[in-house]
Amino acid sequence: LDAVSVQLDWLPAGDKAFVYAGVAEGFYRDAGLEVTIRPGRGSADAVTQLAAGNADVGTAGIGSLMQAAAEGGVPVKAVMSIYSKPPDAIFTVEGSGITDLESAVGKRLAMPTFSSSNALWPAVLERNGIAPDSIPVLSTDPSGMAPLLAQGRVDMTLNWVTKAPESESVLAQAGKQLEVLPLSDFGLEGYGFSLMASERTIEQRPEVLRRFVEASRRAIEFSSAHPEQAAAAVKAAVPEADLAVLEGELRNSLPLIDNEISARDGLGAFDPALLSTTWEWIADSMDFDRDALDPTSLVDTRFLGAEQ
Amino acid sequence: MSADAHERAVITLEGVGQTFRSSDGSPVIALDGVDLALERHEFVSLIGPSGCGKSTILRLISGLLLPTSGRLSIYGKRVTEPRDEIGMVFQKATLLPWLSVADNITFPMKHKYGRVTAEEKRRAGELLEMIGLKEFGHKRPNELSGGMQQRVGIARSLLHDPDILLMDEPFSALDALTRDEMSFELLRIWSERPKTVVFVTHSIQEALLLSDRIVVMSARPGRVAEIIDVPLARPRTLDTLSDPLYNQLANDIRRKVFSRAPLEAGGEGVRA
Amino acid sequence: MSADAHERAVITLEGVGQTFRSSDGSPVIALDGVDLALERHEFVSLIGPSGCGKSTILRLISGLLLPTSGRLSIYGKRVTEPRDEIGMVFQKATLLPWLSVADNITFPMKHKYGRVTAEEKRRAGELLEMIGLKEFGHKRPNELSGGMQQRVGIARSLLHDPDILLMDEPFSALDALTRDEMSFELLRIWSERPKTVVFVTHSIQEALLLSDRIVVMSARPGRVAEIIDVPLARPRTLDTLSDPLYNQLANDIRRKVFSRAPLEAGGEGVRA
Amino acid sequence: MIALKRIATRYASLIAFILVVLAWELGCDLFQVPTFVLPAPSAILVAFTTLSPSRWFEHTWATLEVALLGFVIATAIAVPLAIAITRSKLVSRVVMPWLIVIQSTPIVAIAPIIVVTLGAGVLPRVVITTLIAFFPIVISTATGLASVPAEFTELSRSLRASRNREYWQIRMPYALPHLFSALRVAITLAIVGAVVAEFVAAERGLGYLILYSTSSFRIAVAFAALVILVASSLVLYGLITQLQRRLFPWSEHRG
Amino acid sequence: MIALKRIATRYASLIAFILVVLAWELGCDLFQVPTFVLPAPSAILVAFTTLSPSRWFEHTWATLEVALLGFVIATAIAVPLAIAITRSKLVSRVVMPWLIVIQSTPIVAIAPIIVVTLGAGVLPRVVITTLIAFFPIVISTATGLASVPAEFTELSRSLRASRNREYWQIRMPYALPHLFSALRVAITLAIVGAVVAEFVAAERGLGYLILYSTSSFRIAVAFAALVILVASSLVLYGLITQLQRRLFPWSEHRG
Ligand SMILES: Nc1ncnc2c1ncn2[C@@H]1O[C@H](COP(=O)(O)OP(=O)(O)OP(=O)(O)O)[C@@H](O)[C@H]1O
Ligand SMILES: Nc1ncnc2c1ncn2[C@@H]1O[C@H](COP(=O)(O)OP(=O)(O)OP(=O)(O)O)[C@@H](O)[C@H]1O
Ligand SMILES: O=[N+]([O-])[O-]
Ligand SMILES: [Mg+2]
Ligand SMILES: [Mg+2]
Repeated sequence: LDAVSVQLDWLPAGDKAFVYAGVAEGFYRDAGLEVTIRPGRGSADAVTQLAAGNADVGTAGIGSLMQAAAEGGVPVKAVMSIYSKPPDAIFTVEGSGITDLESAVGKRLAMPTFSSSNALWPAVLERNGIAPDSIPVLSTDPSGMAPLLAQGRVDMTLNWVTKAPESESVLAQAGKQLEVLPLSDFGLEGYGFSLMASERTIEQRPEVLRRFVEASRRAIEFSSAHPEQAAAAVKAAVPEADLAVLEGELRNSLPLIDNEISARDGLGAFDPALLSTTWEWIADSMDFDRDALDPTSLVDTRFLGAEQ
Repeated sequence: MSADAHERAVITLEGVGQTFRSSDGSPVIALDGVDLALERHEFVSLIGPSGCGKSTILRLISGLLLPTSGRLSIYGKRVTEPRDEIGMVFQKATLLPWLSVADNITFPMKHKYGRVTAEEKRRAGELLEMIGLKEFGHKRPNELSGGMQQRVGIARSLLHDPDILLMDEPFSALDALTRDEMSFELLRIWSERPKTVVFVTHSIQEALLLSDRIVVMSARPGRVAEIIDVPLARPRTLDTLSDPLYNQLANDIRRKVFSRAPLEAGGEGVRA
Repeated sequence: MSADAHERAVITLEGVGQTFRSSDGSPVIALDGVDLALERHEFVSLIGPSGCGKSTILRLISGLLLPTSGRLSIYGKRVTEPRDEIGMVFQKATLLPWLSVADNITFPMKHKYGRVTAEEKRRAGELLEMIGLKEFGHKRPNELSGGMQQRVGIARSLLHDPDILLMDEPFSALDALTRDEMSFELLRIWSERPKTVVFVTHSIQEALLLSDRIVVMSARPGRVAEIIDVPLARPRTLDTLSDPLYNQLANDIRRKVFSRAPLEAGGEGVRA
Repeated sequence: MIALKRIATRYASLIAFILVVLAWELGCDLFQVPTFVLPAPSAILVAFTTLSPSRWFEHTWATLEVALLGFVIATAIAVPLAIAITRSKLVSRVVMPWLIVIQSTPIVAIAPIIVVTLGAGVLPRVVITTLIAFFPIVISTATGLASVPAEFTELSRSLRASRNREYWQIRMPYALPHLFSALRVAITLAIVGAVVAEFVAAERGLGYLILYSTSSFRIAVAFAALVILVASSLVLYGLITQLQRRLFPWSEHRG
Repeated sequence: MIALKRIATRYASLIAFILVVLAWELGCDLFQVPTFVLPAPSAILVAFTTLSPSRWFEHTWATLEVALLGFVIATAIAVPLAIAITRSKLVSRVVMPWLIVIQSTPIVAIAPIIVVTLGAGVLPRVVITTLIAFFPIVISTATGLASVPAEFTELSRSLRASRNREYWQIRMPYALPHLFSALRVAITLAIVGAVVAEFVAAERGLGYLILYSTSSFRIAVAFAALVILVASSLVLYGLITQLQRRLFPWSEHRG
């Protein structure tokens, strides 16, 4: 078996269930791979760990990779897209009166201090013709956001749709109902969560990588078909996880994976046009020159296998 | 002592014993059944071998230590804690290293009442002069010699004019001349502002010159071996020192002290 | 002193001065032009008023302090740091509070050589007995009286049988009897294992009983006022104390010391 | 009455503990504090059952192992460093600024470097813990070593002892109360340090569990982990105090 | 030669600093260390220009304000607490365990509570900083207060002074070297605390800038912020040392 270490972008959760399912269901073993999983501390951390050679492959938001590239470059490439839609969303409570961006003006928004969503937010507002400072923003620790919303200290939070189950359970304790407004409804487009590999892996172990990508694709398809089993695979590896939450997270991530775009291009593909759009959102929100880099240079789709 | 004397007593010790529990667990009997009654404005000296409990008696009278047996009272009241009217000269100088010499002298007022009056500062200046350290007021204690530090300790105890003065070998680090000066100064202060004084010393002559009575103690466990009246006239002056009675008394006491001792010697130590 | 004597000298001070810079910035001249030569195995006492620089001289000889002027040498070599052959009794007892009394006595060996031999432990036991604290070996210094602590300090300095012994008022906290005992013990040790001793004291009798010569110092700035030979026969015993010459010498010195003093008194302090 | 008072004094900390827990429980009940803000003690107790005892033990040991290793290494580095600093002005001048630099560098800021350079094992976590715990030991010990009364150092100098012996036989014993007070601070810092290290990089441990639980809003589990963490701290703190009392009884109160 | 040596000693820390920076620069160059791992000093210098001076000042002041407030409040709480603990065995028994509890609670674990209860202003950050900085002050000061020689406390008792005066006029001056060594530890902890607080809730400050920059791969900017942070720490540490030297010259070395 070939050893492959997988760097997750965050702690084990339902949206990463496919890696665990891949191990539990033997997809990786069948592909001749011995996979070890390393939980991470954010996309930037995952990209850095890959760049530094501490892991062979990993998962991270492609925005982080683009940012890293714009800031000087890292020896990491995206080898497979997982989310073809952005996960960013507004969470609010039912009956808050917030149904779109116009009705959000003057309401208080909490966002996690260090999240890739933050930079996108002003750009989304501008595209919708809303002055960014018309919505007061509170930066806070991620673990404070749902409680703030439940307590009514803020009217909405900026979040990922995959995180809805946890927020739901917190709101439920306060007798409130969660309302999710995906930012894609307000024109935000682009790739998100992706499978990445270090250039060293790409150059030195292309065959292993190809097998890993292929096995991962099977694991993703398995997970979207059998969310309960995929969630159970995570639970088996991480006893402190909550099975229901895991499954909820996974289910919430499925529309980001399985949608009209992936139906059109196939799972894992990077459409150059959508890739450019993704980069333009990043460039605009982070004040990079749109011409600073060619986003297609950051992806390497050679490992996607026969289907492509 | 007469019943009358007992009534006039300021400080009374009745069967006072002090047993220390030492770190190795064994008890050390420092004092055993000490009876003593000091009259108002009396000057009493304690003499006795090293380790016989003289300092312990002072610590008991000062209220720093409570007797493990017997009864100790001041003005008829059992002593349970330190009292206001007491001034103390410790065997070690215990000057505060962060205060100047002058501030060390006024420290009792500062510490007791939170402030030092101009009058007290003036008096501290006088005392500094009396102890011969006029130019040393601004220096730190660690810049003084051992004897100088001891004198500062004496000055400190005199500042607040205590009613009861407890002095633990206050002159031990002083040369003969300074010792004389300090003795006569002490007598002057005592006669101007009478107070009850308990004075620990190893010098029979010093005890004779200063005291009304001398309490001779015996070695461990400390007991009162004898109490000797000093019939020398007051005021005592330089002339007292050449009084034949003074020398005769000194010899008498010496004989008594040394007769109880293992080593027979001809005088107060080497001072024959 | 003859050129011959100078040659035999173990410790020589030539024009030694010591000026301290005090915390308030002013200089304190502690010693000024001190000339002194101590012969091998000589017993010399230093006497002088409090603060005249006696302790400072000992600290200079021990190498703990370097003179600010003049030259100090031991065995012909300029002193630049402490030396091995010196034993020191400090004016303050400076016992280590975390060691037992016995361990304090053997501490110099432990500290110098890293270990204490069985022989040294035996010797420490002897010294404990000599200072009358046999049962106190296991106690902590803070459980001893002032005089007891002082005796421990003496025992500590004697353990390693130093060639040069510097003693700063070692008997000041002792009663007359203990003082006598300790004096004769010191003389016995000194005659059995000869050493050069510099002994600071405030007692003329003590100085006479012990020394070959007495160095009388004058007050600040400290200078050598006079050096007095002591013609008393050796060995000195209890009989020495009743020798008429002893008493006459004491009176002579007293007169000399007191003649330089502002206060005219009839004796060594109150000890007329 | 007096007997009652004596009992009250002896069990004061226990009584205070019970009172606080009761007040906490009742307060949560009374003010309807939601569990996602502050779980009641009863909720925390329930949370203990969500993981198997062996899993709890695994997490606890992962953290304690790092904390103890970090503590021991921090002590082993800090004490010689404190000695070197008090011994030589030059060393002090050169080294002190760097110690302050290390101490005031927020670990999270350089965590990626540490993890990147040291890999993913227990090593980076031990290093982080050590970095967090060592500074107070250096400072307190150096202060204790420097505040030895001159009379004791003169005694040492007069004996011409080596400076090593001066340090080990005089300055160190004198500084022990301060060394031990620093060790008490350091053990709590080591625990916090191990947790911080787990926030930065770990797959298990109480810190990891806390991070994991709070990020998924299961505050009660996080508090259960916190309870174990704090209890470990208290026990280790008490052990150090006991050690001092046993080995160096005279060092508790000087004089 | 001797003159040279003297100069070397005086400027030792400067020389060491220059050597380290040079070695760092050359090392990065030689081993081709990528910027996302460790930027070279020259890259950090360049990074300073990516923000306007006024913006740097804004971040720096945001952090220092919190650090200084936290430090002052921590001192104001810790010193009376240390006094209370040494004064009364009962207080010590009841309070100490809770102090250890607070000290060994990783702040990030209770971040939600802090954010939810205290809002998002400067308050929660000051509270966090205070919590992180106060414990070493309590412990060191209490140790200093308790190690006053018996002869001084007897002097005080013999004067029948109030216990307040015993503390302020005898124990406190005696404990000053230890209080100040604790303050030096506390100021560096306060800086770290302010940074940690910014991780939990802030939209500016050097800690915010560091995390923000690392998460967007501007490691050089993060290091530039770190340089300011560390320099502030060094300056504040030096100020406390100066303060001690000026106000309490006798407290630097006792005896
Ligand atoms: N804190 C203590 N713990 C144990 N024993 C003590 C303590 N203080 C004093 N002692 C013992 O009590 C006895 C009397 O001591 P004290 O200091 O009163 O003697 P003293 O007469 O003043 O002697 P000196 O003339 O040497 O000062 C001694 O044997 C001493 O060992
Ligand atoms: N560290 C110091 N700093 C400043 N002055 C000092 C210092 N040590 C001693 N002195 C001064 O030097 C002089 C001599 O001091 P020394 O201790 O030698 O006197 P001494 O003869 O031993 O007196 P005593 O008999 O009182 O012990 C004194 O005036 C003292 O104030
Ligand atoms: O500062 N202390 O040494 O505790
Ligand atoms: Mg005594
Ligand atoms: Mg002296």
